[in-house]
Formats: sequence, C-alpha cells, structure tokens
Amino acid sequence: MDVPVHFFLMLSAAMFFIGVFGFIIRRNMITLLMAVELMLNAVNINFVVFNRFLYPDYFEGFFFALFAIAIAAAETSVAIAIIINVYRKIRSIEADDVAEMKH
Amino acid sequence: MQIEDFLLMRHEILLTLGILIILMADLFRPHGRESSFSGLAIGLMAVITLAGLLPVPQGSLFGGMYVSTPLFTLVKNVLTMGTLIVFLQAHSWMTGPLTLRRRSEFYILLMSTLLGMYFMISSGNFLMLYIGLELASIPVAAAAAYDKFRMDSAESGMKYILSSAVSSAILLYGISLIYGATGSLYFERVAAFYTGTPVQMLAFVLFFSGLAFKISLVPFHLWTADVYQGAPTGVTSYLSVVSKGASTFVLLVLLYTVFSKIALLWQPMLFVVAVVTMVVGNLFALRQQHMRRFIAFSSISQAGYILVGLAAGNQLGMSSVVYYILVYVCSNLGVFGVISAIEHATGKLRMDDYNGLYHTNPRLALLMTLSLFSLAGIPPVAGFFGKFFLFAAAAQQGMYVLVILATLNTIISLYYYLLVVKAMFINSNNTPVPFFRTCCVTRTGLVLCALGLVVLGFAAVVYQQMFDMSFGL
Amino acid sequence: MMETIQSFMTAMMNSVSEIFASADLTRPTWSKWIFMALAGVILLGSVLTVTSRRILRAATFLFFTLLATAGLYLLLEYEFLAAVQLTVYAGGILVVIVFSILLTSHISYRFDPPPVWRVLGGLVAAGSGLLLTICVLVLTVFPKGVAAPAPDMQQVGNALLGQDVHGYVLPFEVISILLLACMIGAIVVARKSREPEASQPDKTE
Amino acid sequence: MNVLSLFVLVPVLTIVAMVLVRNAAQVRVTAAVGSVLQFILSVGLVLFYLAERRAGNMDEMILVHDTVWYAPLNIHYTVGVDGVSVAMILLTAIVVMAGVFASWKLEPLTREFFVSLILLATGVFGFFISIDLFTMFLFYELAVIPMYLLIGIWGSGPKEYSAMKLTLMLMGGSALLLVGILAIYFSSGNGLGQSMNILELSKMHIPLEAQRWIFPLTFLGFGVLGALFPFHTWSPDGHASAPTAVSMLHAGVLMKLGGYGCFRVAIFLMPEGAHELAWIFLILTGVSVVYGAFGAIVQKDLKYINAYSSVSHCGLVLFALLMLNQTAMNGAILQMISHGLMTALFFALIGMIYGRTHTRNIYEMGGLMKVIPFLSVCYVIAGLASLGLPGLSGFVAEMTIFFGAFQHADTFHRVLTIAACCSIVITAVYILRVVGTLLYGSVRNPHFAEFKDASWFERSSTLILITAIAGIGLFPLWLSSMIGDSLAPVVSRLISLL
Repeated sequence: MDVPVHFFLMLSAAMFFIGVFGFIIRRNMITLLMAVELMLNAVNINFVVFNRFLYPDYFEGFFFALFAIAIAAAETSVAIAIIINVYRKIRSIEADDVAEMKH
Repeated sequence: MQIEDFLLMRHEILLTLGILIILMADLFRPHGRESSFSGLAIGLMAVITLAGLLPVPQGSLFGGMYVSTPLFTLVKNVLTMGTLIVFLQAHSWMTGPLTLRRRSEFYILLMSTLLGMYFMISSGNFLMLYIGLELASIPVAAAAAYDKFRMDSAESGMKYILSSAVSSAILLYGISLIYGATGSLYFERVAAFYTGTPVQMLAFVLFFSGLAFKISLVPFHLWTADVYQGAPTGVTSYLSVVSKGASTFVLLVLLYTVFSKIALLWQPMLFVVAVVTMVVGNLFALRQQHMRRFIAFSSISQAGYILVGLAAGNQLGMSSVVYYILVYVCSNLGVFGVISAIEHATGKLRMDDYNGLYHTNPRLALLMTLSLFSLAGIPPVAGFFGKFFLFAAAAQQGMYVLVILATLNTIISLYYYLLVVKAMFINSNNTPVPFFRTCCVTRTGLVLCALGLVVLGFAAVVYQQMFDMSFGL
Repeated sequence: MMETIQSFMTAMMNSVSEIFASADLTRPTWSKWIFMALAGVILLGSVLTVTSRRILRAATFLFFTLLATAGLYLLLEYEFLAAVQLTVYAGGILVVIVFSILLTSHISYRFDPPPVWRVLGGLVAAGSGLLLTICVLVLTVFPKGVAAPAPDMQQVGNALLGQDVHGYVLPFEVISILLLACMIGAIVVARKSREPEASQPDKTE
Repeated sequence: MNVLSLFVLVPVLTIVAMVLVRNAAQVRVTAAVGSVLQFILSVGLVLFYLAERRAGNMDEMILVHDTVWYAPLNIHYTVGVDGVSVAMILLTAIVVMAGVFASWKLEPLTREFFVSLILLATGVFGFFISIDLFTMFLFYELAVIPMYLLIGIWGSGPKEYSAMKLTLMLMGGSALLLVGILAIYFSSGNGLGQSMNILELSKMHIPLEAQRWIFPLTFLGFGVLGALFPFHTWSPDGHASAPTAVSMLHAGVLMKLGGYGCFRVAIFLMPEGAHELAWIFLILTGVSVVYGAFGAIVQKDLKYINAYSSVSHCGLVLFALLMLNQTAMNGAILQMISHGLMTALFFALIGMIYGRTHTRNIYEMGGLMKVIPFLSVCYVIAGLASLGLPGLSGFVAEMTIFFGAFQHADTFHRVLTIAACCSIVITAVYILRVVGTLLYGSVRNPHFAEFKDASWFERSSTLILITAIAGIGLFPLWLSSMIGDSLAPVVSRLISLL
C-alpha cells in the first residue's frame, strides 16, 4: 500500500468531526442518528487502518470494527423504535418539538 | 473450560440463565394468564447475590478477555443488591395495570443491562469493555421508554439513546487512537506502552469524555435531568444508582491500572471536572421542584464527590470510592423508594406535595430523611463515613484545596436536602399525601435501604475489606 | 511563548512535508487514484449528509459515504469487512433508517435552516476538535509495521471462536445477548398496544 | 464495657425507649428518667474522678478506653476524661435535666421533640468524652443537626429561616473543621504513623508551616459554634426562634462545644500556631465581647437580649483561652460552666414568662414580681449571676479570666483586656435595665394579674440550675482545682514549646 497511513487517519478524523458538526446543528432525530453513524464509521476506518498498516500480526482492529458494526446496528434499531414511538405520540420527530421540558 | 472457570464467571453465567428463565417463563405461560414475574426476578437476583458471596479465587479467562478479582466480585455483588432493591421497589408498579402484557420485558432489559455491567467490570480488553458498556446502555434506553403511554418517557428514552450513542462514538474514537498508539487492546499491554505521547493524551481525553457521559459529569450532563424525569421511577433509580456506580467503578479501575502512567495528566483534569461537576450539580439542584429532576442534579453533584476520591489516586481513594458507591446505592435507593412509593400511591411528584408528609406517613418521611442525610454526609448514617473517607483520600495527596471546595459544596447540598426535610416535617399542607401502606415486597426494599444506611457506617469491617482489596497507583 | 509556537510550526511543517514525501505524489499509482476518489466521495458525502435540508437526500448521501467506506476496506484488502459493511450498514441500518424516514416524514419536507449561532458553535467546536486531532496525528510518527497478507476466512473463523489470547469467543457470545436484549427492547417500545383504562391516577402533570 | 461509653449508651437507650412507649405522658417520664440517670452518672463520674486524683492517679486522662474502629485511617473509638471534660459533662447533664423539665408540657409531637432533644444530648456527651478526632467530629455534627428540626418544628417567629441559617453556618464551620482534622492527621507523625488520637497527637509535633494554616481553620471551625465575631449571626436568630429547652441546651451546652473544641483541638494540638496567630483571634473575640454586650443593650426582645449576652460571654471564653496562660484558661473553663448554667436558667425563665405573657418585648411587661414572685426571684438571681455578683458562679469565672488576662504586660493585651472588662459594666447596665422594667413597677397589663406562679416541673427545672449556680459560686475551689489540675500539664507543655 503506497498511500501513507496519515492520509487515512486524517480522512477518518474529518469524517468524525463532520459527524460531530452534524450532531450539533441538526435537530431532527433521524438526522442526529445519521450523524452518529458517520462518527462510528470514521472510528471503524481508524481501527481497520491501524490494523492493516501498523499492527498486522493480530486482527484486533479488524474484529473491533466487526463488532462495532454489529453493535451500531443494534443501537440503531432501538433508536428507530423509540423514534417511531415518539412519532406516534406527537406526529413529529423534531427534537425541539419533543423538548417541551421546563428547566 | 474447567469447572473453576464456571465458578469464576458465576455472576455472568447465573444472570444469563436468569434472563433465559424469565424469557422461557414468559413464552410458556398459560395463554391468557398474566403473571407479574416480579417474584421470579427477585428470587433470581437474590440467588445471584447469595452465589456472589461464595469465596472464589481470582483469575482471568479467555486469554485475558475476562478478569476477575475479589474487588470485582465485591462490586458486582453491590450492583446485584442494588438491582434487587430496585426490583423490590418496582414490584407494586409492575403489578399495576399500566404494565400489563409486557412485564417480563422490563426484567429482561434491566437484567441484561446488569450483565453488561458485569462484563464491563470484568473486562481485560477494550473490546469487552465496549461491548459491556453498550450492553449496559442500549437496553436501558428501551427501558426508559418503557412507559410508553407517557410522552416524557418516550422522550427520555430518545434522549438517552442519542446521547449514549454519541458518547460511545467519542469513546470509540478514543479507543481507536489508543489502539493506534499502543498496538494492542489488551489492558496489560496498553498499560505497558502508555507513556503519555500527544496522541495518547488525546486518546485518553476522548475516552474519558465518553465515560463522563455515562457518569454524567459536567459538561457531559445535559441529558441527565430530562432522562431522569421522564423515565419510569424504577428505571431512573436503576440509572442513577446501578448504572452510574458501575461506570464509575470501571473508570476507577482503568485510571488506576491502564492509565496509571499518565496520572499527572488526569489528576488535574479530574480536579477541575470534580469541582465543576459539584458546583453545577448543586446550583441546579437548588431550584428544582420536580423530585426526579431534583435527584438528577443531586446525583450529578454526588458524582463530583466521587471524583474527589478518584483524583487522589491512592489506595485510600480506591477503597473510598468503592465504599461510597455502596453507600450511595443505599442512600439513593432509599430516596427513590420513597419517591416511587408515593408516586405509585398518589401520582404526586413535586416537592410541594411532600409538605406535611411526616404527619401522615412518618416512616416514609423518616427513611427519606435518613437517606437525604446520608447523601449530605450527616452522621450517624453511612454517607458521613463515605464522604469523610473520600475527602481523606484527597487530603492524603495534599489536595486540600479540592477538599475545601468539596466540603463547601456539601454545605450547599445540605441546604437543598434540608428543603425536602423542611417540606416533610415543617411545612403545612391542606392536601397532604394520605396515609397508605406499601405492599410488603416494596417495604422489604425500603427496609433494606434503611438497614444499609444505619449499619454500613458503624460496621467498619466492610470498609476494611474494601481497603484490603484496593491498591493505589 | 513565541519560540514555542515557532518550534511547533517547524515541527508541523517538517512532519507534513515528510508525509507528503512518503506519499510520493509524483508517481501516481492505481491505489492512490482510488484512494483519492474514495476520499472525495466520503468527504463530500459526509458534508452533504449533515447539511442537506431534505432528509431523504441526506440518507442517500449517507449511503454513498458508507459505500465508499466499504470501498476503502476493499482497497485495504479486507474483503470480509467490506462485505459486512455493505450488508449490515448499507443494507441493514440504512434500510431501517429510510423506512423510518418514509414512515415519519413527508417526502417534500424540508428542514428549517438551523440558527446561525448553532452553526457557528458547531463549526467552532467541530473545527477546533478536528484541528487539534489533525495536529496530534501529523506530529505522531507511527511505528512501521510489516505489511502482512490480509486474513483469510479460515483465520477469521478460528479467531472468532478462539478461547485464548486474540480469540473472540467471549465477545461473540456476549454480543448475541446484546442483540437479543436490543430486539426485546425494540419490540417492547415499538409494539402497538392499547392504553389501559385510566384506573391509575394520571402520572403526567 | 467502658464506663464512659455509658454516657452515650444511656441517651441512646432512652431514645429507643421513647420510641417504643405508648403515649406522650410516658415519653416525658422516660425522658426524665433518662436524664436523671445521666445526671446521677455524671455526679458519680465527678466523685470518681476526684477520688482518683486524690489517690494519686496523675494520668492526663483517666478511664481511657481504646477500640480500633477504622484501621486504614487509624480511626479509633477512644474515650477518656480529664478535669475539664468531667466538668463539661456535669454541666451538660444538669442542663439537659433542666431542659427536659422545662419543656414538660410541650406540644405537638411530644415524642419527636424529646427524641431530638436527647439525640442532641447524645452528641454533646459523645463529644466531651471522645479523645479521637474522628469520633469527636462525628458527635459534633450529631449534636448540631437535630437543631434544625428542633427549631424548625417547635420554634416561633421566622423559625424556618433561623433554623436554616443556624444549621448552614454551623455546618459550614464543621466543613472547615473536617479539612482541619484531615490536615492534622496527615501532617502528624513525621512518617512514624499518623494518629487521630488527641493524646498521641499532642506528643507529636505538627510542623509549624502546617500549624500556620491548620490552626486558623480549626479555631474558626469551632469558633463559629462559639459565636466568634463575624460568624455569630446565627446565634441571636437561632436563640430567638428556638423553643425554650432548645435555647437552654444550645446556649448552655452547644456553644460550649465551640470553646471546648478550640481548647482541646486548636490550642492543645497546635501551640505554636496558637501563639503566633492568637492576636488575630484575640481582636475578633474582643470585638465579640464588646459588640455582644452593646447588642444586648439595644434589644427589646428578651431572647435577643440573652442571645447577644451569650455572644458576649462566649466571646469572653475564647478570649480567655487565647491568653494561653493557666489562670485565664482556668477562668475560661469556669466561665463556660457558669455561663452554661446561668444562660440556661435565663432561657428557661424567659420561656416560662413567655408562656404566660405571650410577648417577649420587655416594654409590654412590668411588675411581674407581684404576680409571679417565684419566677421573678429566679430571674433576679440569674441576672445577678450574669453580671458577676460575688457568691454566684459568674463572679468566680470572670475574676479568674481578668486576673489571667492581666498577666500579659504588653500594651496589646492590656488594651484588649480593659476593653473586655468594660463589657462587665455594660452587662450590668442591660441586666439591671431588664430586671427593672420587667419585674418592678406597676402591672401594665391587667390580665397579667391572673397568672399562676411556677408549676412543679418549672420549679424543679429552675431550682436545679440555681442550686448549681450557687454551688459553684460558693464552693468554687473544688471545681477550679479540678480544672486547674488538668490544665497544668497542658499549659506547661504550651510554655515549654514556645
């Protein structure tokens, strides 16, 4: 592989922080969820790259990414279930509509 | 696997069996017959607690993925007992009509969460830690949204799952950098290579932020109040006690083992976070009227006190934190027991509703007072000892400034705890909570808390045991 | 103070030039071209995912991003992971997301643009985080590992069920419980059920 | 089983008994029995102590008993008494007994009241018998916290505000104390093994740099309870709102915890620090003394008058302690006991008078001597004791203090001493003014004529206190020598270190 490891890392860092940015600016619950998916994806790239370039003796990063994908799926399914439940209540999935909480 | 290995993992194996038993019991229950599963779950938890008391050697399994030491076993026992008490207190709610036709799920969710905490505590590898953490948080979100006929319960679940997802993403990014910087995910190897290069520092900060979400340290606490307010009381008490206790303990172990070489970095960091957490938690708690929000902020500030002990980084600190977690379990569950009993009987949840409680329900008021005093650190209840030891640990490291700030914060917290006491004993009320009797299962839970509060302080043997198992940096 | 900044800047410059030297952009190869294309798709896709004001489009951009990530795994010769990425992420998660979008939002729905202070705050927070991370990454010299061949499925399978060091049977088992619990959780939350008659006092206030 | 532990055990058992008995009458009897038992015990302790000393037992503390409690922090449950603590225990027993009788007819929630009262007493007794810093601190807080409920539930006026203010300020003091205790513990021992035991600590040397900041911390911590000048504001409000027995116990005993703590912990353990920094606190206490006295002059409310007078008198205690010589310290302890008794008597009487007149404004009353002669005579006696009439306890104490204070020949101490002496004159002014308006003259309010004089429990309460006041006034020698014997080793160590 002749692309330096730093390029991959910077790519994933950019992806991660774009996710963070999205999480901050968006208020739609599903979009928030998608921002989180971006972040998780960036993390997976990190693991894989480290594994491939630096520590190829064992497949620790590989397996971590594998498990992380599975967990992300589980997390998303529960989150979607909750979002649908919220939608049934108020017919909206904007976080601001939900947050009628008083402080 | 040898038979001893099974014994070493008995907490996890028994709990998994328990989950399966409840699942099966629900599947094969006669058609049209509702059963509450409450007794079954309570019995199972009691069995696990008892089994946990068996003396068992320490060791590690699966090539270091799973590690068990007497201290881990002890903390697992504390968590199991906490869950047991939560189940006891949730009994009357679970037998009510609101939860009809989906009772077993409540227990399965909470028990699998507990299983996640077990694995989290016993992990010897970041992968196990992460899986345990997720197992300990995703089902909780579902449980928080469990009371689906209420809007704020659904909202609470949503807030929890989103903040938990984002925090675990940050945590994961930290872990990935740790992996990149050290070349391994096994704690032992990571610890050996953790010398404090810039990327390791960054990794640690990210990792810490991720965990700080779970412990709801300031500035990662924003979800806490809404989630605590919206979730069913049983889930809230579970979140604030068992879940928080487990995450705190994991943080403790990691700081003292994996990250012990960069103590110079995290000690000042914890210093700042502890102070900010205490102050913010206390200041917000001052103006809360809703009991669950009130407890939410109070428990944020309690996490701050725990950090005082954590920051010390010595043997005293470790044992004090563990001891405080135990005390905190009893005190907070005492508070929640009273809150949920009153909520179940009357649906009242505001502080004004507690006016004159002593005149109608003296025992509940007394238990509430004891628990609040324990949270505030007033003798002779256990919280006094817990706080003293935490502060002693920090003082041993010469962090007197931190101790002074912490003690001043206890005074603020005393003020708002006394507000509740004042409501119950002094304020008059035209429509007080009428007298009611809690069912005997719930009462057992309350009595257990009261016993713990009174006995833990005086029985020095508990603390001595923890001290013997602990270690410093 | 000035000197610290200056030395920091020099170190940064040196590292950056070293990285680019090792990349050796004057001699383009297939893998470099592919990487750049994928990186472009990923970056563009990510940005559009979080900034698009139509939710279905955002999901589509996310899909492209996930696809490009799978491409990245292929480039790194992790075919199995790429397949998992495609099936679970792009095929599973994204489908669920799209379904829920279709369930809950009208197709022509557009978000209100977020308030300026929030965008600025987000830019500052994410930007400073990114800057810090990139600085740290650039300054770090990672150890050079030996490029070993990618794992074949036999190895993966053995490791997945291995009980010793670098064996993953325990996480494998635990994750099955996790999936079970999540399934139950999702069902209990999303299942439709009638609200019982108000024999209980109203708990909302 | 150690004898001294009985002093904690008896009140605890009393509480248990009170929880178990059936009605309010039985609760009262139980409380009375418990407190009388406690009194008998403490008299026995005094006799035993004197006998031990006469038999030549010259240990610093007697009846020392030590049980390890929390080994990791060297926390022991250690009890022991010397002359000073014996005297304080006797004082507490007397005041508690008088307090129980004074609140005989209290309603509502009789049971809860007596339970809290005895709980408070438990804390106080525990504080005086323990010589381990941790247990001392524990009992200290245990004594403070029931005050909140006692004032908040059974008080009068702006009770909630007063109760909260009092509790928070005292707990603030105890927060400083907590830091101080930890600092003492961790800077003691010089690597030889740290200790919480006061006797052991006094033999170790705490480094001077540490003393410089620990001494003010602990002195302030205890000083808050002893109504040290800028931190005294809880005291007038608290006293004014508190019910009778609580005022008695609080002014009579609880404020003495502050003085005793300053002596036992701050000065005893950190003599060099005390010597260096005494001047700051001398000024503060001097202000307390004078300010309290002036404050008492301008008040119209009987309870406020007494509360300010307490500030002044307790200021005198701390003032005398900081003189750091045998005579003055002896006087300080005597003053604690004397003030404890007489202020308890004052508050008891005020409570009884208020129960009849339903006002505490002195200008709305008058001529009480004619309608309730017994109480009025008692009031006069208390007043005379307060202004230091020879033959009553106040005289002995204040004379000793000023003798001691005058032993310092430098200008600074002289000026302060003279200023403090002035407070005696002011005291005389306000006491006589109160006695004049309150008791003499014509009966201003016609229905005052229907008052009944003291009932049996009121009489017993006041008589107990008057006997004690007169006893100390007429036979001060046994007490002052008992205290002096115990102070001698302390002071000699103080002097040898300097």
